[in-house]
Amino acid sequence: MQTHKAKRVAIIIEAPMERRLRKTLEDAGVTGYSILPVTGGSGRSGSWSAEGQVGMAGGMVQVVCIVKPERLDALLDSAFSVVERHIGVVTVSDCEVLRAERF
Amino acid sequence: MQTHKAKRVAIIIEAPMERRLRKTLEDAGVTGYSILPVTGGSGRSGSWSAEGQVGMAGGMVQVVCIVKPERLDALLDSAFSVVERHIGVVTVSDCEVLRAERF
Amino acid sequence: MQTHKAKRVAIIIEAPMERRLRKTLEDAGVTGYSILPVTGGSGRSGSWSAEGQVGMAGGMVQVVCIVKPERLDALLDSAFSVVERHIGVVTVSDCEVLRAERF
Amino acid sequence: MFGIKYMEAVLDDFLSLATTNLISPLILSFVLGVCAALGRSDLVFPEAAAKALSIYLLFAIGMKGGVSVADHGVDLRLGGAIIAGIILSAALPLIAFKLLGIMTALDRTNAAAVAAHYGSISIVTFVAGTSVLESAGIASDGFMVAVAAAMEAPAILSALWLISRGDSETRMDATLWREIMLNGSIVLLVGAFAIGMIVGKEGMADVESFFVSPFKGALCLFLLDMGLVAGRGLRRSRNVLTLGLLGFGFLMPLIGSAAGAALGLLIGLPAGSLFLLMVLSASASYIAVPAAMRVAVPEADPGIYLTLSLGVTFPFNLTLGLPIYLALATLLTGG
Amino acid sequence: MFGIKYMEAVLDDFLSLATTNLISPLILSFVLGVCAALGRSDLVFPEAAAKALSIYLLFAIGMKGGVSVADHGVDLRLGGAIIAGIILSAALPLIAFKLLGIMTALDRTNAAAVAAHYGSISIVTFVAGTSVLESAGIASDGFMVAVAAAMEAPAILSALWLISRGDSETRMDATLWREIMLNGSIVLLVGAFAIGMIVGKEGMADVESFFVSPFKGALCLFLLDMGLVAGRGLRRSRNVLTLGLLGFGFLMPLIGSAAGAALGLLIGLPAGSLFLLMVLSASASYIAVPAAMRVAVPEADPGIYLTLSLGVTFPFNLTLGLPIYLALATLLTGG
Amino acid sequence: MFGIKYMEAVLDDFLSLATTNLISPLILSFVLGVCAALGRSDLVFPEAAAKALSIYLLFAIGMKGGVSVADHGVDLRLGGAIIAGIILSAALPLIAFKLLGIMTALDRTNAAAVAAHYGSISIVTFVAGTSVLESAGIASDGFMVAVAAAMEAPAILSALWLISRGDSETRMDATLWREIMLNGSIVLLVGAFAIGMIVGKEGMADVESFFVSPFKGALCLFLLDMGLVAGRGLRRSRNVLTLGLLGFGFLMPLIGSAAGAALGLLIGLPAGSLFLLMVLSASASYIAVPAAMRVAVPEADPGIYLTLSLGVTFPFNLTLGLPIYLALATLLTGG
Ligand SMILES: Nc1ncnc2c1ncn2[C@@H]1O[C@H](COP(=O)(O)O)[C@@H](O)[C@H]1O
Ligand SMILES: Nc1ncnc2c1ncn2[C@@H]1O[C@H](COP(=O)(O)O)[C@@H](O)[C@H]1O
Ligand SMILES: Nc1ncnc2c1ncn2[C@@H]1O[C@H](COP(=O)(O)O)[C@@H](O)[C@H]1O
Ligand code: NA
Ligand code: NA
Ligand code: NA
Repeated sequence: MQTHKAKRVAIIIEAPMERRLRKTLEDAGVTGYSILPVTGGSGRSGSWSAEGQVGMAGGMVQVVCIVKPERLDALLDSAFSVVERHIGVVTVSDCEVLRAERF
Repeated sequence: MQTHKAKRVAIIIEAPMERRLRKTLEDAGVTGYSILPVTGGSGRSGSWSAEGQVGMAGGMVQVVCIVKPERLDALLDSAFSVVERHIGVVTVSDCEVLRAERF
Repeated sequence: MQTHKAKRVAIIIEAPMERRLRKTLEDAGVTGYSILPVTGGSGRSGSWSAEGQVGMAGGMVQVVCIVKPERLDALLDSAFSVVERHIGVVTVSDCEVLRAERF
Repeated sequence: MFGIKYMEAVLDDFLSLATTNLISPLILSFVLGVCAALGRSDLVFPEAAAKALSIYLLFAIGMKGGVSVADHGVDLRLGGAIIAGIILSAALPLIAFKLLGIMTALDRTNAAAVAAHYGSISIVTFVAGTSVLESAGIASDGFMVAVAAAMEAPAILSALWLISRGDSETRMDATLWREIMLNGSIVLLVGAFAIGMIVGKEGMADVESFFVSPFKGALCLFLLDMGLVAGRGLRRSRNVLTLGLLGFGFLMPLIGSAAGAALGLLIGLPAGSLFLLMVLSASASYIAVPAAMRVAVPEADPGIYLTLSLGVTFPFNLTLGLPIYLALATLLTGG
Repeated sequence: MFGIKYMEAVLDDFLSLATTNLISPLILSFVLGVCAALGRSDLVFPEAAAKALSIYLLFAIGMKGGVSVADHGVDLRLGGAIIAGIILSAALPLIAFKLLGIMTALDRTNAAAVAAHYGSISIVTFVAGTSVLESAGIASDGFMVAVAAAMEAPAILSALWLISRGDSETRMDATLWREIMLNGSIVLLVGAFAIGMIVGKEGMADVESFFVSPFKGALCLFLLDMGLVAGRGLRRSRNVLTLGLLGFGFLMPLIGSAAGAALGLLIGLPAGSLFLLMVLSASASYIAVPAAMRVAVPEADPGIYLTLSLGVTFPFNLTLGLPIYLALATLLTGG
Repeated sequence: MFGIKYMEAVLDDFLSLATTNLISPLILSFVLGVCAALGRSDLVFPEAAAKALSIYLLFAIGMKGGVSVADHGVDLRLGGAIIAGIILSAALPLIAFKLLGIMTALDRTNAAAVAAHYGSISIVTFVAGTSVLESAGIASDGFMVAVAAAMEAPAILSALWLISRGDSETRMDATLWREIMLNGSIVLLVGAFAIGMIVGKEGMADVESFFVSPFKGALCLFLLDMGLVAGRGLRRSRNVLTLGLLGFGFLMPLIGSAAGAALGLLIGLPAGSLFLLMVLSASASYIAVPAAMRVAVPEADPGIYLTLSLGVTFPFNLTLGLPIYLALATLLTGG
């Protein structure tokens, strides 16, 4: 099967910031991403879990974008402007995709 | 710790196609996969979020398979037969696994 | 954007083991991880899905840790002590992170 | 002279009916949801709660229907009504498809996909219809629930036939067919109907304070969520809504209800049941059919068919449609 | 002569009881769920809704028990019943283990894991039992809820002891022990029981229209979900079900109920409570014990123990078991 | 002499009130939740169910308020009460900020973030307050629901102003402002209030057996979950709770309620409404404000503000606060 190089960017960020991150990504021309729920975790600010919450203030979400390598930097710049003061974890890894024309 | 090379295939596809994809994978001899919920996203067909839905028609799921490198092509071929006309996003990346005998 | 090498460890394990894995990781000094829900899957022990369950005995969760490369072995050792007799799937892959000081 | 007086009385009736309907807690909850979504409030209904509520509503409405049939005996009209329903479900997509060809620029695939929705039904609109009937104190046949179930699927077949006559192919297979026939809402409706028929009034008494008394209140919350969903859908897809599509979304339910009225009169349905058949014909699916289209016709754009059925026709039926159909049904049966 | 007449009367009673039970909305809802799952309908109950319903049911049943104890004063039999329950829970796994050795080819670990389930209890079967009692107009002691809670855990200890006598090791530690003793359903049952005892009838009046009147209807929906789960489990695991296992799944509840009856008579329980102790002994756990086994005995196959307890014994108890146990309990107490 | 007798009578009243409150199913459910969480039971309430319950409670309380206003006509005091509420919400953070400066070592940002919570309100405390009023048979004005809604947001502005006077910057923009003003609970409260005003007593009758009769029972389950959340929060964050913070968490609600009492008397509120205004002033937000702080002041530590408002002040108000405020309100209005 013919595959093409791409980058997978995963951003874990506070749920109340989801809307802003989505908007920023869309403004930066990143049209493809998916959002996965995160139900718990641990970090410098202690550990948490979705069941122990009222309201969404404490929750996190993971935003996953698959992008062409050449669009990585623009994506990271715009994402960073949102997560900068926040606790978001940003990872980038290599991957291959089918149907490169979609990215 | 002793690790072994493997491939991680992640397929994001419409929820109503989940059953078919599962069946196709199982028919192709891929016995190991996990399904993760996707609660929102954006793509060429616009942006969506699970809360804004009635019925599952609009939702997506992510299917993750860890396979031995030599079984990658068979997996991709069978997965592609399902996603071909659909909006699925298929990514492949390298990884290492513990306990290779399980894959 | 300046990025730094890191490792992404993903562990899929039975939900009733989540607490133990968290504790073991924390005891081993791994303070950063996130937990993602898994809603179905298939493996040597057959296929399952979260909707067909009462109680959590049958469910799985995915624990994702981003760590500095030099801390990978300690993490794997401690994780393995938990998953050893269990059905957990452990994968390791390379990634890059922003803000290395956080890991 | 008399004719005009009569029409005036009918109009008065209709207006008071429309007002009662529009200021009922049900419709107001829906409107609140739409407004909250249009104002981009972060109010959301958890998906699981919405699904649970819909299971509750389907079970309750199915059981009530069954109990009422057990109570009044099976009526000869049952068979006629079900056949009428199947014919309507199968035929309306053909009309809708033609109308879309005239009013819009949709390609064959998208037009057929939209048409499928209008042949099938929206069970929530049906439930709201039974609430309106109840408030108006008009009886209806319990078996109309079975008619609703029978009308879910035939429309899909018609649409797939329309598509296969063009050059695109559809992914219709036995699996999909079983999925459609055994989709959750059909199974619940028919199953609860059967349970109601078996346990009868006596068995119902046991569970009445769960399935009957709180029903309307639960429907309020569900309509609040439907309003949120419809409003969010509208906001997101306003750009796909051309004037032609919008017009279709308002016109087609009227045509559907007229067709329903014609067949209903033919088989001699009384006012209440006639009204419900009109409501079913006027309503458009937004659960079963979209899921089937996603699988069978992935090329069709969900943005179009979901927005039309959920964002345009559903609110129209709920607010203006119901009183119109009820006024007509009473008029036509000389009630 | 008289004896035969009497037995005929008892049989008649039993048959009418069984019929009433089988055509109650509760059982029919369960059957609907099983059928939908076996027919591979896509009907699913959201996990969150099922959990919420079970919290509601546990809280309601616990509170009712507490209120009833507050009302009638603490009975001397309370202590006896709890001790009987603990003995049953600890002893039944030993019997089940032996029986599995005779009837099936399961290895030691799997047999012990299965056995643990049959010593412990299914609270939903208990709740359904109280519903059957209520319909039959037979009173029972409020403290039976406490007995149910007491029977959850001892069986696990017995099973782990069985395993540790073989060569495999189990993962039993203080953490697991605390998890078992403070598992959600025990905490809810005991907590709500205590609340009921404190607030009494008067406090209950405030919340009756939430916890009492809609109870049966809510139980219907929950049993619908249980039916879906049981049916899906059966479909997925039909190949693990050998004839021997199947036979065990039907036989063991009968043995359990007999043991329950013996101890219950010994401590002088009246008909209603005797019936409930039999139900508890006959029922098999499918929530607390599976979770504990997953941690303590990961080598045991969940496909076997879950399928047996949820797919075989639970439906058996719900449909045929309950009327059998009730007929016996009435017979034995000369009711 | 007389004064002491009177005080004794008041104290008696207060004690009996406190006892009634403490042994109500509501508070006991909360206590059960706290204990389960502190004992590390795995009892959890599914997130979706908790959200659904809170939507139900907000809708019900809003609608009841609206119906009551429709019933009694709009009162002149409505305007006064809303203005009083806004002033309290805006001013209390300033007091809280000062107090934190004296009692704790929090930096400016964290102190301001905590202060914001105490100006705003906890709607669950308010709902529990209305339940206490009902049990005590004291009437209150329906419009207090609108006052509750009006008090949600001003506190956030005050806190952001406090922060911006220091050197750290906040992320306040139009988007956040809209999010705060149109957050789910404000929209639900105000929307349901409006619906209640439109449909009045008559429309309410239709949905009473959903929104009114089961209300208290549903509140029990919700408080059980709140107890679980509060307990878990406490366990996780016990190390952030210095003595100073703890003292603040108990003292500030008393100060808030005193301020509420002063303004309430000034505008002539009768006992019931005065009590509710005191409750609103005493309570601290744990939904709307934390979400806003996460966005606007990410540097502030959620562990501090959530633990204080949810783990300390909420339980305090629920158990001891409510009877204290009610005794004072009756005393002050000479009731
Ligand atoms: N190294 C990591 N790997 C995966 N997730 C992390 C990591 N560090 C933090 N997180 C997630 O981000 C949240 C906030 O992290 P922190 O700001 O460090 O408290 C945590 O609760 C986790 O859900
Ligand atoms: N580049 C991408 N990265 C991650 N997810 C994507 C991407 N493109 C599409 N998706 C997901 O696939 C769905 C459908 O994509 P599309 O067919 O492009 O509208 C989106 O709503 C996303 O959930
Ligand atoms: N190769 C794999 N890739 C992804 N997930 C897997 C894989 N193998 C097993 N799993 C997950 O682990 C669970 C248990 O696996 P098993 O022990 O093989 O039955 C499965 O139900 C899947 O959710
Ligand atoms: Na229709
Ligand atoms: Na048992
Ligand atoms: Na306040």
